[in-house]
Amino acid sequence: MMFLKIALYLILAPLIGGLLSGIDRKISARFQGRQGPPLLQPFYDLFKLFEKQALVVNGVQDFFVGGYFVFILFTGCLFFVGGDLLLVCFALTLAEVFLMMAACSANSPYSAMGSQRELLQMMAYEPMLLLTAIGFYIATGSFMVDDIAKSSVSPIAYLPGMFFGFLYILTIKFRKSPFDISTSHHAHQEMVKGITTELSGNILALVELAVWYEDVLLLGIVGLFIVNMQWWSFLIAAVVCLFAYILETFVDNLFPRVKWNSMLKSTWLVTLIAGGVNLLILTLVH
Amino acid sequence: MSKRSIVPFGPHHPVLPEPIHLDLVLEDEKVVEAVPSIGFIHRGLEKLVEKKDFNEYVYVAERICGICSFMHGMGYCEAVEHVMGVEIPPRAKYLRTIWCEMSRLHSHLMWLGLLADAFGFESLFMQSWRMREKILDMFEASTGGRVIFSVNKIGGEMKDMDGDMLKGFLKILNEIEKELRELSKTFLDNKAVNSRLQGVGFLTKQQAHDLGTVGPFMRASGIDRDTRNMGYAAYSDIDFETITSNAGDSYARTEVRIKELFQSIDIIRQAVEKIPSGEIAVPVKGFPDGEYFMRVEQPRGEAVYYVKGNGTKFLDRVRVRTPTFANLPGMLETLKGSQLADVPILILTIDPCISCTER
Amino acid sequence: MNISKSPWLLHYDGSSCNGCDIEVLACTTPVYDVERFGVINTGNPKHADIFLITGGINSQNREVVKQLYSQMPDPKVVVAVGICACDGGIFKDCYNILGGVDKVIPVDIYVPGCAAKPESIIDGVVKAVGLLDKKRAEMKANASVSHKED
Amino acid sequence: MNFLENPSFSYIMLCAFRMKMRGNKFKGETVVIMEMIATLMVFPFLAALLIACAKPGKLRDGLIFCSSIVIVATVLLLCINVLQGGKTQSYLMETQMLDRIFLIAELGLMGLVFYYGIRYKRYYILLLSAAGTLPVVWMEFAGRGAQGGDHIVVDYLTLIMCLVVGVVGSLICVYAIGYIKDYHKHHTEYKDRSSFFLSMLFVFMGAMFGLIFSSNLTWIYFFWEVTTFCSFLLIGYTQTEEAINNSFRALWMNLLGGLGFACAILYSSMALHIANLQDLVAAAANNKAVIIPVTLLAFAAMTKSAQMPFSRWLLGAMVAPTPTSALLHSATMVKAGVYLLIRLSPALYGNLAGVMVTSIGGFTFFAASLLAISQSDGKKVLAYSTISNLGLIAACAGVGLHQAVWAAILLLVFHAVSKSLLFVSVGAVENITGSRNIEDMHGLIVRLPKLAFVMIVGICGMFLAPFGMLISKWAALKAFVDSKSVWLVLFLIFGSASTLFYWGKWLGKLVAVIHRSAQLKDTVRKSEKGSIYTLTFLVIALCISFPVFSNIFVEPFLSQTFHDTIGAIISSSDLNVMLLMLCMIVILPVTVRLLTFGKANKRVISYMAGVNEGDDRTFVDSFGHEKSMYLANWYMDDYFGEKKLLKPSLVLASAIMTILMIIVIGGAI
Amino acid sequence: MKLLTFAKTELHNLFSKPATRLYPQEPRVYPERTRGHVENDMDVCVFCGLCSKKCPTGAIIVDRAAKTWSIKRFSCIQCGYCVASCPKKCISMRPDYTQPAGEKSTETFTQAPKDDQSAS
Amino acid sequence: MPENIIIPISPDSLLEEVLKMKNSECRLVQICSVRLEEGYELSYSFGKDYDLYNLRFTIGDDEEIPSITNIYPTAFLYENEIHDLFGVQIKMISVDYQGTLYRTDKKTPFK
Ligand code: NFV
Ligand code: SF4
Ligand code: SF4
Ligand code: SF4
Repeated sequence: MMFLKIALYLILAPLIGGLLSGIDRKISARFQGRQGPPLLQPFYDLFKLFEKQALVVNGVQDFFVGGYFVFILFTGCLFFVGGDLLLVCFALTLAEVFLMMAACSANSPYSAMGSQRELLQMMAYEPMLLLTAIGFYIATGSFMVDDIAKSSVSPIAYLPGMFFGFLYILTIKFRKSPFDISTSHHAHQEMVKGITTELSGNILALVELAVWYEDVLLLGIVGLFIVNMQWWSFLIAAVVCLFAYILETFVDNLFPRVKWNSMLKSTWLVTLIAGGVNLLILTLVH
Repeated sequence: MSKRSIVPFGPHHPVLPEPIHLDLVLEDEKVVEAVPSIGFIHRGLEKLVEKKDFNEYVYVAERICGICSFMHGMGYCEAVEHVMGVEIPPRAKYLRTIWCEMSRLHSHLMWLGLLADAFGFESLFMQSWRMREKILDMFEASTGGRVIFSVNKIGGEMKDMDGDMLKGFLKILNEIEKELRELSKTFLDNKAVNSRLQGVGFLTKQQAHDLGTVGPFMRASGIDRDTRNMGYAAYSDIDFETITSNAGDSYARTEVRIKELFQSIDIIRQAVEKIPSGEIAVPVKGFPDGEYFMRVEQPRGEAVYYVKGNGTKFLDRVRVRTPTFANLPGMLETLKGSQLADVPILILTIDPCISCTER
Repeated sequence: MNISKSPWLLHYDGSSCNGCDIEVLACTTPVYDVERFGVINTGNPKHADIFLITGGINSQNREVVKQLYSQMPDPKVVVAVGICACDGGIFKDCYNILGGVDKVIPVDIYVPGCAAKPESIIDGVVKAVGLLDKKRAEMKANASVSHKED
Repeated sequence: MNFLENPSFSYIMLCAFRMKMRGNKFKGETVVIMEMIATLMVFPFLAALLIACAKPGKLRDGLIFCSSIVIVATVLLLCINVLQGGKTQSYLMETQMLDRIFLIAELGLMGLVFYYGIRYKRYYILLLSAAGTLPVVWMEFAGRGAQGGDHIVVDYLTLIMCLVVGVVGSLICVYAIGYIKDYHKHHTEYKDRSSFFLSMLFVFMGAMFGLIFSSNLTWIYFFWEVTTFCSFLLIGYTQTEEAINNSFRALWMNLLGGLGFACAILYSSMALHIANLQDLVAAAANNKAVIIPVTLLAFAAMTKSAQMPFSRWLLGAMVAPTPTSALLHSATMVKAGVYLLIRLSPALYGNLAGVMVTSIGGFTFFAASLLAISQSDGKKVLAYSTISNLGLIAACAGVGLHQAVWAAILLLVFHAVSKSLLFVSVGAVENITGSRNIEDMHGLIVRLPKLAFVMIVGICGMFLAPFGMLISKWAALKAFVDSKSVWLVLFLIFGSASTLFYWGKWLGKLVAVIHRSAQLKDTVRKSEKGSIYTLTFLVIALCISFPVFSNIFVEPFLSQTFHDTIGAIISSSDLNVMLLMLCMIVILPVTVRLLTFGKANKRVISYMAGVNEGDDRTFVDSFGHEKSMYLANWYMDDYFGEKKLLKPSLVLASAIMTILMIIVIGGAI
Repeated sequence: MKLLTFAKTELHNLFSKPATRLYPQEPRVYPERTRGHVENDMDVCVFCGLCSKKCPTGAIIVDRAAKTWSIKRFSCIQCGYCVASCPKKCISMRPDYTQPAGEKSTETFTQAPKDDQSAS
Repeated sequence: MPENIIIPISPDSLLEEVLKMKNSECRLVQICSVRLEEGYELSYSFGKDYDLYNLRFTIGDDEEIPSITNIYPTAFLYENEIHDLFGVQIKMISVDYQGTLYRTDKKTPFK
């Protein structure tokens, strides 16, 4: 069963992630009054990148990116086999640190600046991520994804604030405007391409692929707010996930990119207010 | 060692529409020092006067820049006309005025888009450029070019716009005006956008004066000067007021430019109403002899065309002082102490045009 | 899979007058929307497949263009947009213009026009895309040949 | 040679022990244990004496090396012996004479403090010292003190502390052999008093052993004051203006804590008739007034472990040569504070004293990790990180729950090992490059690959899954949630996020791959190397084996202290997952290399906006010249700088502490 | 709300037809004035060479002897100066464009011998 | 339309005249050089409202003129440009690019 789940995740996640990314690009284009690329464009891009020669500035970049890739996959597997949510957060951090180190190792100005910003982003969203896990724990009595998914009431009933907070940091994690400060899907960044500046060809492809895996993982957490014992709750969760994703696209097109200090301040504030108050009430009631 | 990074910014950089280079000294992301370097687009076209005769040079002049192309051609022509004492027909003056303002419209809309892009608002960029396309269509229909027009010549214009065409244009302008109202809300009222513009790149009135700034960049710091008031082309017949703002920051510059968009639409309307019929050019005889400093208000501010002739068909000297050249010191001033994330905005709020600057 | 389905652009403004430059940018905006062909304006040589250059080469940007070109991964295609990029255009007699882009790097596609119209730029890109596939096939063939030699 | 008095006292003590033991009828096995304890308490002082007299040279180095080995061996033997016995041992019920000796030593110590106070014209020191020592001495001599109770207790916590102090402490001493030579080579402006320095390190260890074995409050107090005084001497080692100022700051803060300790002794002896730490904690359950000495002791502990209003002394301690910092931060001194808090923790459960400790601890954790962000001095970052981690340990101890204490102990151990590793590696780097600034560690992976690797291990050990500290943080988080401490949870999550930032950026600096030509010659000495690699090994070994460690040492202690046993804090499935992660990290480089992936890669220069000059080091600047590119990390001084944050944090922490202390003590009276 | 000023435009765009012109699937119809490329009515040309002399980029080569008129399409900047200066008004500006190509080619037109015409 | 006012001065009185302009609240509009058979003709243009005052003087090929960047700091771009393109010797420009503002292959092409 566990291996089946892992296999399913490993196979389906990139498909779903790629497709979502395609939807994102298509809808973004339509928001901007453009025709937009074909739906399968992200896959074309990925295959192309795998076909291309990779340019590296040193020999350790691919090692770090490999670490990033492997640990993102690992984290996803851990989540979908029903592992410990806190450990999922920690493993995700580890993966991100690998990516950050890949950027630093390049020793190039834009990639280094990107890595500092990436760290800052991590600093911004990390509290809310942990708080979400804690929220699940208090609401359902367990950190295990398996147990949380089997609760009798959807956790969101207890965790509306956390849900909001999580959606908020999701913008950072999805690298969407206004929080796409370390690297962006859009061109014209003061960072050039930020952390991915020095990555190219198949190494870049790995990063893209990892992002898809990660997107699915994050949407999994969104879904976790919704699911409960009933089978149909999974359907609702899927719809909510899709909706959350499109919402992020909408937001992406609605805001200018903010500066790092606004990002940090607002994210921490939202964490403190939406998450903290939710936590306070939960502990008082439970 | 220090907590300062030293990094190159440009000449190739995705936020830069054109190559310019800055040595940035950064603390975290605070710009401690910015040393500019230009010359990546320098062609040396002023020296072409030795090879192209003064009539042919119009085509060079309008290729100083593809954004403010029309007024470059016109400014050069007016300067030579002054030297030669040529009076162009009134209809030509009005045609020039209309095209001037259309240039301003497309340039400012383009700038709005680039600014939006600089603060990472892609959809706003798309929206602005989408509107700009309408102006370009108008240009294409009237001049045959979208960015390089080739309608100016010494002594007048080469192409005319008939009544139907002008009427059609007015209709399009009405549409644009409506869309512009909607668009300006996002630029001027949106809190998130405001946070990226307000207080960013502040320049006092005194600084603006001392640094010799021109155009909307200067007017946003509260100096009331607009070269159009000198009344070249048909501006002396047109009723308009100089737009200024006192805030002196990037927001004020946006505001001034947006207001100028509405103003340009208004000027075109007035011009279409008043345009007299008649010839669009007079024949020009002889060769220029003498000198003149011609000043016109480009979208980015006052440009100076200095022409010196010697009585042959080759001029002695043509010198163009473009607004961006004058605004660069002001931009450097605003860069000091700014955030790296603001650097694109600061570079853009002067609406730099490097190919103009370097010629 | 065809590379041609995902051509990513790097745009550098050599010493253009901005005319071609803004037309290239206009291609990405709603009315022309080159993303229809999967084109992304990456702004980073290391991600790009197609190098779009507007304007001619002068003494100061010569090295820059060469460097950007060298930082692009294979296969890559160079498109010279505008007459300036093709042969220096009206500025070719200027003291600081060395000529078209082909003076410093090999150019695969020339897009004429002053300024080049968005439509011709699109045509140029579509042509470039075709070349990309060809170059990749060659690259693969070469790679397998050298493998056998090992 | 005033400091020699300590060792001479200790020699007397050793004799006294022996006499005492002959008098008691112990079973053979216990006698062995007792002998070992006595050795640990006395031997370091003896070693110190010898080292102090020795001239710098091979002989002295050998002496240090052998002494360290003796100490480590004794500690290990002791552990094995006690573990075989399997229960808590307590000794020395009646020790009139020893008590007297301690009191005299106490007075001697006061005399020394007086001497320095007068010599450097810091008269407030005299006041503080006298105010603490004299009443206690008076109480004892006047016979007003409580009698009875064990004087020496050995339980699992003692063993853990023994291991930390013995093993880590000895490694640092060994490291110091090589370090101090280089130090004086680089700093010819300071007088070479290395023998004194090295001997003080041993005195310190001896005092720590004394402190952790003692159970009698007066004894603990004595050793407590010895560590205070020792750290004073060590911090002031270079005798520069700054060093002296900082050493006095450390002295007065710790004396103030000592004063609190003295008050606690007075109160508990005279009002409660309890003279022994364990008894005091045990009495907390049914005697409300116990909270007063407990609060005072907690106060003392927090000064010693540099909690927020008192954090500045630890930062000042940075002026001393690195082994001092390593010792103060990891194995000794500050650990004495949190050790005491852990001992007290059952008495802190669910009362205001506990609230005081948790809120100060939690706040310190958060504030210090924010402050660390703005630091570029490697040692200062380490210092703030120490303060912050101690805060976390204190908070855990203050919660007073089974799980929390588990976390506290593991944090203590992991921190000791990782932090000392970091200190010694920073020290080694400093000796080679002449700078301990993190900015200067740019590209260390190329310049000094081995040291960089070691440092990376240390840093990962501080904040990354699946390495040490994170596991304990994880347990702490669970404990906070379970105890419904919302504030602590918030402090912890925000604090960890900041922790992530400052470690992450340091890590980034290290791994930057710079030009080969920057490679440096690795001149780390043998002794330093030995110590560094052993510590590295320990960090990794602990990561892998901590469940075993927890099983053998921590859980038995907890079931003793809390009289219940609960299941594994971290489930075995999670442990497996983490082990898997560890394995993945290890095999990753191999797999990446093995996969065809990356074979066709082509090396190019990095992107520098098109103006890169030849290689990655320089670019063409605005004047057309070559300029070297330079990359610095973020410090966000405007937000997290000391100027911005330090004062408010200190004020806030002082306010919390004062108010809570007044409420607690006032309420109890 | 003051944060969502763009939402209206955004949603409007989503639900209306994109502004994109589907070039090249749908060919573009240019306005008549568009300066695309120059063409010479070879029958009228008298090979006076004025166009060649005036052309700012030297794109036109006139060979009187061979009766050829060539244009370097990849040098022509569509300024229209040749059109304006041709005494016979045989050069005209056409809206459609020279196609991009891999090589910079020159197009040469030869005047058909006049007598041939009358003969047929 | 306001006229161009050309004020002939001697090269030695340049700083003095520029200072006068500064004191009467003029802004620097531009500096322009024209190559003569021998030497250069320089115009320093100052603006007040819509009036344009041009200080005009000629110098010989090897003559040196002082920089006005002390009075008008923004003149540095103009002065560097004139130096790089024409080869006019200007003393003590603050921020002197020393010929690298325009890095042309052919040095001082207007000379
Ligand atoms: N700077 C500048 Fe221009 C304008 N407006 C002109 O003179 O854009 Ni290219
Ligand atoms: S080809 Fe024409 S429009 Fe394009 S850059 Fe050159 S001069 Fe400008
Ligand atoms: S100017 Fe006209 S007639 Fe003369 S050669 Fe050219 S095309 Fe022929
Ligand atoms: S349009 Fe202009 S460039 Fe083209 S051939 Fe005619 S004169 Fe020459």
